[in-house]
Amino acid sequence: MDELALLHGYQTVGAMLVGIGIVGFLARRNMIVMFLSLEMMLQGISVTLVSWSRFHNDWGGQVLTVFIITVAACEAAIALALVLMLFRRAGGLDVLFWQQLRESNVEPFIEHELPEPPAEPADRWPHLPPAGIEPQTEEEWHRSHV
Amino acid sequence: MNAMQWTFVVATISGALALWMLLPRKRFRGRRLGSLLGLVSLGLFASQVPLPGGPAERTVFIVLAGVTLAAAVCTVTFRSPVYCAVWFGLTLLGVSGLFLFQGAQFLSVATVTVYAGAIVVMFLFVLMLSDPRGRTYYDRLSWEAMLSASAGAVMIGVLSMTLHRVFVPEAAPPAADANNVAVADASGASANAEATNVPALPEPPTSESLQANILAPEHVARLGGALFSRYLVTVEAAGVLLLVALVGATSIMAHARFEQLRRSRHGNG
Amino acid sequence: MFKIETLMVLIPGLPLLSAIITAALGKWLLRSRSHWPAVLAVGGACLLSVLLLFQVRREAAALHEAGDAQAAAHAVGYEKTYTVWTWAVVSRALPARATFGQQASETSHSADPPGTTVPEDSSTSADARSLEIGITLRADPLTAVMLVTVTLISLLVVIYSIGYMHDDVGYWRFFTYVSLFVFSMTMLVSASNFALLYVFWEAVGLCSYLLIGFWFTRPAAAAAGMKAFLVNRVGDFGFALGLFLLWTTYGTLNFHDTAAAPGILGQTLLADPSQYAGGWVATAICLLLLLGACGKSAQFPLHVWLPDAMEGPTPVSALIHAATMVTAGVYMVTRCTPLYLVSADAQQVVLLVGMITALLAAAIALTQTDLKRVLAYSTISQLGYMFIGLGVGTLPGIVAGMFHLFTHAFFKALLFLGAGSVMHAMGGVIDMRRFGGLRRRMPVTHWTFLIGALALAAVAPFAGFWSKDAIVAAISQRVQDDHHGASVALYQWVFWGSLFTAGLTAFYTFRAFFLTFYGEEQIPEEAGHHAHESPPVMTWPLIVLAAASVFVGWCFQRGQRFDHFLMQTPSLAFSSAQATLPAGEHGGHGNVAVVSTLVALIGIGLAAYLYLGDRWEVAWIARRLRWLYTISYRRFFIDPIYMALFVWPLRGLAAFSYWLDRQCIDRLVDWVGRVPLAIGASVRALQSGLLPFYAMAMVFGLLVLIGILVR
Amino acid sequence: MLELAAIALVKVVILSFGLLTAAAYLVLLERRVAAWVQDRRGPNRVGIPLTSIRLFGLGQPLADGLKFIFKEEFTPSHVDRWMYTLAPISILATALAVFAVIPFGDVLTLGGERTIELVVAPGFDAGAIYVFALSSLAVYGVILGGWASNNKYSLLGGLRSSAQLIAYELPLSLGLLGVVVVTGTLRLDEVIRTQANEGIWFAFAQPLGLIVFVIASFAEAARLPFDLPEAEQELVGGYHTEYSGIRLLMYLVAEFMHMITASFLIVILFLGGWHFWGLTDAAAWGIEGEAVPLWLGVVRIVVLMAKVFVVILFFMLTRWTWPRFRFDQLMNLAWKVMLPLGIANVVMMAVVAEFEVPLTDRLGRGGVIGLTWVGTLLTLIVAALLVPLHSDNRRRSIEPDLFGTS
Repeated sequence: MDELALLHGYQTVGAMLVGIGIVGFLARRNMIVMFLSLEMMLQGISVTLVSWSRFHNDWGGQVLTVFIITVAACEAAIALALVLMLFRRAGGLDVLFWQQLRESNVEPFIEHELPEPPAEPADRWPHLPPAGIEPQTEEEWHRSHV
Repeated sequence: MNAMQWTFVVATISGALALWMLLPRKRFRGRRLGSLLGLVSLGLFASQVPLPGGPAERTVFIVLAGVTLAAAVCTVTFRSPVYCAVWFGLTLLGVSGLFLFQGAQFLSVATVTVYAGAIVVMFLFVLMLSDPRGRTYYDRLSWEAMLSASAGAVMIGVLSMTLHRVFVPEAAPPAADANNVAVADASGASANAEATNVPALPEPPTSESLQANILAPEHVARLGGALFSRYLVTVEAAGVLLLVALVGATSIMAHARFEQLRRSRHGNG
Repeated sequence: MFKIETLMVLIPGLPLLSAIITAALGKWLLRSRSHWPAVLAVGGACLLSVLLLFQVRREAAALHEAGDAQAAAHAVGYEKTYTVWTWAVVSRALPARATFGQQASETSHSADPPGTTVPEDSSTSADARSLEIGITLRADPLTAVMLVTVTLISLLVVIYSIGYMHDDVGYWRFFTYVSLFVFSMTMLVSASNFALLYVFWEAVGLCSYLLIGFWFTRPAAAAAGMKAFLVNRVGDFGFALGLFLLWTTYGTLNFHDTAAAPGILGQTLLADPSQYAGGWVATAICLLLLLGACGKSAQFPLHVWLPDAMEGPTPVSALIHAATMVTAGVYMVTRCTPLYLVSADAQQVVLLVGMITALLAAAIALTQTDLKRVLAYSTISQLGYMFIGLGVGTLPGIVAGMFHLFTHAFFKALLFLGAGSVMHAMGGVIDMRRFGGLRRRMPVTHWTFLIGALALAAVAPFAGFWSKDAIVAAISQRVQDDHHGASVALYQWVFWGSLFTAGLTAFYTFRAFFLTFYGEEQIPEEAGHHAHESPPVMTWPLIVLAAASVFVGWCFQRGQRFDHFLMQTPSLAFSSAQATLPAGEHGGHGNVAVVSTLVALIGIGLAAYLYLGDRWEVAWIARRLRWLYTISYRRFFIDPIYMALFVWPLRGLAAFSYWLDRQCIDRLVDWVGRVPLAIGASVRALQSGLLPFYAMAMVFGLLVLIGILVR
Repeated sequence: MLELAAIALVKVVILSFGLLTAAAYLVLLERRVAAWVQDRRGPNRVGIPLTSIRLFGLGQPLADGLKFIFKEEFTPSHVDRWMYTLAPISILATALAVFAVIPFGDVLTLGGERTIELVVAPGFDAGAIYVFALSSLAVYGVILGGWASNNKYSLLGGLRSSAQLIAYELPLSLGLLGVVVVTGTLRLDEVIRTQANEGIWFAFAQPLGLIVFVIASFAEAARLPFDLPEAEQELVGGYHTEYSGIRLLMYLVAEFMHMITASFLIVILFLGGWHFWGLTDAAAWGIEGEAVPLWLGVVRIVVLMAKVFVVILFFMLTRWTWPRFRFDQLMNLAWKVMLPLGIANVVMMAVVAEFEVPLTDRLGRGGVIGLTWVGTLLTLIVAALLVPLHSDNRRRSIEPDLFGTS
């Protein structure tokens, strides 16, 4: 295999994962999704590390990735605990619930125009199977007999 | 600006647009156009990357990378957080496949075990308990969608262009001064590398040397050997870190539970 | 049985152990059993001290017999030192200024590794002084006597405290402090090094501070503790200066000789007293040390803290502020006798200070109504007596001062504990006007207090008589010897003054005694239901002390045992060789004894006449000699004078500094602080609290960095 | 290259068909066993269609399968359609994919020289972890199915199940770790080979590991007494309450696949895999050299399958003899009993592996094994003494006594 091309491809994939992770981290407001984006960035780094490990024919990159996984596990544990606590206090996972640490004279960021909540789909009762006879209502039965 | 640079610029712009369209916003969503633009962008980026190996390997790589990146985009753009998590699980599977493609068996399996098996499941837990239907407003809003998308896309563009410059030196742009084109051409790639501060890459490894070391059949034993000899101290540190994280998470939750109990005892006081 | 070194280490070690144990476990584990470590440790220390005393006596006697001729020639005493470990070593601390350049050039090319001994070259050895502070303990007769006194009184007081403090919230704390005090005091008297002496000098000061302010929730107690601490600082400042002067003069701070340098009070210098620095240096050293002693021993200018220190628990007053700690100054001056003998001026200052203190305190004590304060002023007065003894400048005088220290410890502890017993019964009331006629309710306290009062008044067979008499005799001896001396008038005045003071002492002591135990029975309402005799754990120490107050003077004075024993101390042994008078002419002063006893009896009689029953003369005197009465009652206005002289100016200075700090410096700082504030205000809007915003900033920063890196 | 792919494909096909069929017939077996335990007859009617030959009801699975397949594909309107479909697919896919690294025999020698290893992915060095990775992915099927059904029973079942699976993964891997420490490899065929070479199954050498592993496998396979995810009496079937038709079939098959996987793992790790004394040893048959003749390979496959069958029977008998745990008991058991026991096992095995040479010199092989048995007994006694009785059903305060008031 062309090792250089392999490395190039992996580096590009890693860079893209990092970039997409950045987009997710910046744009999304759900704390859990932000966290997923963060993990995605870590994945991008892992990809590049593993590819360098192969290119240099050295175990260091893979070992480092093992440590990244370890750290990610720790991070997930702590972050999840924190997020749960924040959720319990604020009643939501929005990261913008937590902007109390701003300067006192800075206006809080408030979303004035919230999107419409999606319409709950009307309760659709299960269809009867197409086979069989459709039952008549009482009224229809009455009409047919008038 | 030559064609290569134009490609990167177009790819970056279309990527930014695609991400912007795909990200949840208040009204307009334009998912199809976004997807299309995203595919275009991905294709443009991919067109600048030489693909490794024979046709079978190329196919496998393209599929793996494509699935990974598509799943990654879906992770950050889907509205329902549960879907995001599932897409992230798919991203992880893709990354795991990429690892396996590189011969890093242990890592590929460990990634799935730890990330997909434990971390993401935990997140799914939280998501399901916090908001089972995914109908909250903050999942339907992005913070500065355009700016964020541009930042990410520019990051990707800059990094890809840099990678391209490093790995494909002969395709690098000529020096900025148009008068020196001939000189730059004459001096060749190495001079160009010097001019752009690009360090020279080491020789790629041969297949035999890889088989002797990093692709050896006794993969796990080798990795373990490296972990527990050269990186032993780091392993210990990681162990301590895990322990501390365990204690920390437990104490945070215990504190929360304590607070809850206290409030229930003293009548919300 | 024990090696003498073991004893030396164990005596301070046991109380230290007890202090640590009580401090660590007292609050949680021991609680109401907190006294056990202290009792056991102090008891053990007392036992070991007695053993040490006998051992020292035996060895000293052996030394005397073995090298009789040589000992007589050099007049060396017995001493034993033991270095536990070397605490601080600074070699070649101070190259002499004159040879600095040469010294530097020498050291620069000397390849000696650090730690090698100072070169023996005589020209440089004087300059190359190395400061070595070892935890060095010594055993000699003086130390042994002090150790026995301290630990014995401490043991009795600790036992007494079990009853006195029994339901105090700080029970464990009390015994921690007391153990710590005993440790510090034993270390102080067994230190063989001025630096170590100074350390434990401060340590006993600290314990005193802690114990005066033991009931720190009472503002008066807290203020008294602070006052004691601050007044002592004045003295300690002088003491520290004295130490510096000693160091620059002699190049060492050790008492004993070491390999590096002969000690200040070591055999080498003692054998050849001409090596002592004379002139103004000697006087300065002595006066500075005296200042320290004045602070600790509450002598005239610095005596003001001691009466206030009575705010502490009464056992503490008995132990620290009457019997042991306040005698540290006396001990120190005695220890430094060779230094004082060099400077006659300093000796006379000591004498004068002692005289003024004794007279002043006695005069104040005449009119005080607070029983503990009367005792406090009598303590000051008696300490003044000790200083008179030390200031006489003859060996009998010095020994008499030490002897008075020894006997005074017993009967003053007795009196204080008796007062504590009364106070305990009266529910904390100590004003003599509010109680009276307690002799039937508290028979044991009454009798023991009587014995103590007789001893203090120096009535014939009691302890105080022998020691005070010895001092007066020493002065009279001096008067006789100095017939034609320049300062004979001074000694003459001091002689009469001390006799007069003795009379005053007898008077005020019995005034207090009569007011407390005789007259109409009167009990304050605070006493409640426990206006009765104290429990046995409190009365037994009183009885023991009373017995000691009766016999201790006669026992030790008989055949001048105490004198002979104390003479074995190296510095005193040297002094006996140097003194103007040979020792042993003590006792030929029958007429003096008769006179002083008469004076005491007159004082007692006067007190009995005035205060047994309701006499109109008391009121008449108070009315007719109103100004005298007021001066005495208001303690010669010394506190207001100090207030005006020191405290108010300092407060004014502090107020001015405060104003300066607030109005000028702080303003300046504020203005400096506004610069970053102004800068910060311009970028404050960035601190929006929005996490994504921060992340965005980071990403843009990263982009810029990457852009710069890849150009 | 192509040849390798072809061989792998053949293996995959054989394995999947074999497993699916086996799963189908195991349903029948289970029903028969249940009937036997409860002293009734069970399904014995369906035989060959269109005839009256009953064949002990062997046609029943076919009928069941047909019924499931031809039932209407019913999707409730309130479910999340994508996830609702994805969940059973993912659980079946992972359940099948596990078998990529599980050896179902030793080697087959075809034509005298070509040997085929009976594993789908023969060179995979991290096989054991792969098994764990995929079994942890099985959680997705359960939790997503529960969530997508949009039904509180389903969601509770899914959450319970995932908590249970995650909790019991730890003792499971600790049980495995004991074996790994001793053998020094993560390849399952190597594990079997180690046992075959020594002639001592790890069930004898590591009894504590076996106990921990078996109990954890029961929980991982969600079989009674750990079938809380379904708990028909409480949760109306748990996460597949809303499922029917072929999707339900996938879930059921996957469940049986999990049981089969667990049985395979128990057999491979602790019961010697294809090894049986005298029966599978080449030396016992007088065969020299490394080569294994075809018939011996077949014998080994048969031995392995027989062992797996026995373990599966054990699973089924357990199901009909034990009551179900309560959820807190389940969790207590996982974290307070199984985890310490697993750690004790690992420590014990690490000691044995570290001091193997001196211990064997001093005590002999049997002595070392005896030592581990003694250690196991001691550990179990200590655990029994320390751990509160989990069958204690008396009412007690749920709140921890944080304030020290009671």
